[in-house]
Amino acid sequence: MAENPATGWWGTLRLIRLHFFGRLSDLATQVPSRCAGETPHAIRQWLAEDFPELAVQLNEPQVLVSVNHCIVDWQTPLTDGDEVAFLPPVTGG
Amino acid sequence: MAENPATGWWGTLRLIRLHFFGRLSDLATQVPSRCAGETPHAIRQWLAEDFPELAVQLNEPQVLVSVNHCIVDWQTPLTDGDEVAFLPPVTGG
Amino acid sequence: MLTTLRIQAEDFDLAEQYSLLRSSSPATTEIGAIVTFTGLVREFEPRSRDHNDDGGALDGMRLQHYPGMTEKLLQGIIDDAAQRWPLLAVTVIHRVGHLAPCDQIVFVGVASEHRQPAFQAAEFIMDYLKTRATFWKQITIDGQPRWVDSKDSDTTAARRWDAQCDG
Amino acid sequence: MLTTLRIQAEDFDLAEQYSLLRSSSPATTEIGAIVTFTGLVREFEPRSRDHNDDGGALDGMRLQHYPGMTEKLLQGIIDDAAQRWPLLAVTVIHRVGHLAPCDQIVFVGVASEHRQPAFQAAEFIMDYLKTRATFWKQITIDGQPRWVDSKDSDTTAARRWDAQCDG
Repeated sequence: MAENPATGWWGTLRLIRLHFFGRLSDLATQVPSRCAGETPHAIRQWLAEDFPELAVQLNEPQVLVSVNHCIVDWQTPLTDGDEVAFLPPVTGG
Repeated sequence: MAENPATGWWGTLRLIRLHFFGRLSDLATQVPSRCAGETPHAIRQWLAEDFPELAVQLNEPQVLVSVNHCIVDWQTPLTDGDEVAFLPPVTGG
Repeated sequence: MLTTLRIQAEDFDLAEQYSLLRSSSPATTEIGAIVTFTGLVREFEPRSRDHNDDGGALDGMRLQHYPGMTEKLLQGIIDDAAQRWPLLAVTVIHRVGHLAPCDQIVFVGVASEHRQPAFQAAEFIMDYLKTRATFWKQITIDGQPRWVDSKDSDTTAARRWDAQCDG
Repeated sequence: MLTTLRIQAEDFDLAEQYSLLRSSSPATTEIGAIVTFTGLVREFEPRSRDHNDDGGALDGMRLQHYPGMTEKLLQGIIDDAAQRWPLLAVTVIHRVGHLAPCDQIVFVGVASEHRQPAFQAAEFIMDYLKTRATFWKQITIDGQPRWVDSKDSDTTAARRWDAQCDG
């Protein structure tokens, strides 16, 4: 597994909590619940190294990303303590 | 009161049952429940002789007439035993 | 399709009607959506078009109908709805006689596989019931009874569905 | 406006919810219309887009959601509805966890003075709940769990309301 940037000594530490839902949750059982990353996009790229199957799903255009419960752009800058969730199309109701 | 054509000796006897609803029912309490008449229009004209206030209401364009529970034209020919009802705009629900 | 149609003086029980819709369709496990509409007597009625009163608090209401014709018209409305949408069960109950503020007047319940037919059929039935079914409301305000005027908005509501047919 | 919003594993009781809508609005005697929607688990699910199964009879279903975000999104949908229509009370209940065929999944109830706002707000809330609220269904057929695909028809349904804003 690639070194988790959250545990590295370099750069600013941005400890991000990760959540995966729907079909993504089945593919993300081995993903650490916290990591570092400058943007959701950077986290997705980091995940691709060790979880290629998950990364394919994360790259689907229908998958949205939220930060602290708000849907955001993949390039949104993250700050320490942010909660990032990867959301496949919802199917409730 | 004008002679009820249902009780006259002349012409074909067409004994028609009459019903009045909504605001018409308040104005028609003295109208006989049966009469004769060739069409709903003819009955309305006959009613005008003795019930002018009712006739004004019956001439309102929103008032519909039914024969045997079907909305019909005022010139529809009637036959013995028909049930004619005068229907102001409905207000149920 | 299970159809229940009742015109009655007695009140109705929503839970009982819902339970009937939910359980008595020939294909209960196909039901994915149940929409219910309940109409209630409001305490305040707007001013009448024809009278110079200011509206006011309702003492009560009397609902008159044309027995025989009303049932036929309501059945026709339900049949129309069933032609337009795939429905599994429909219930229509309309009360007649004397009603007080907050009383239930009318119930429409529709069960279908999906939500859109259920919503649309329930709204369609109410729109047509309001404009075509032979019921007349007489309200009493400050001891004065008067017949309720029909609403242009109801006629417009019913016409929406005609437009859909033409289109 | 009275708002009730619950995400829960337990079943809900329609009669209780109706009674709450009917009685607990600040202006109960103004309520003229109550619309309820109940979504139920159907026994048969259509074939998946991505899988080569034939669909089939459901063993059961599991509903996952995103705690915190779901409540926020549902509250936003209710607030949107209240901006668009004059509503007196709104209730939204969504179940999570394990469900069996015929179980109740979701309840939306709306009380208003008139029927059109009640119907439209209930349908609006369901359309947006289906396309925006963070719930995910996993169904099990013949012992095989699979995540349910989102429906294009739901996206189209939600877009109807966007179009109304533009117009």
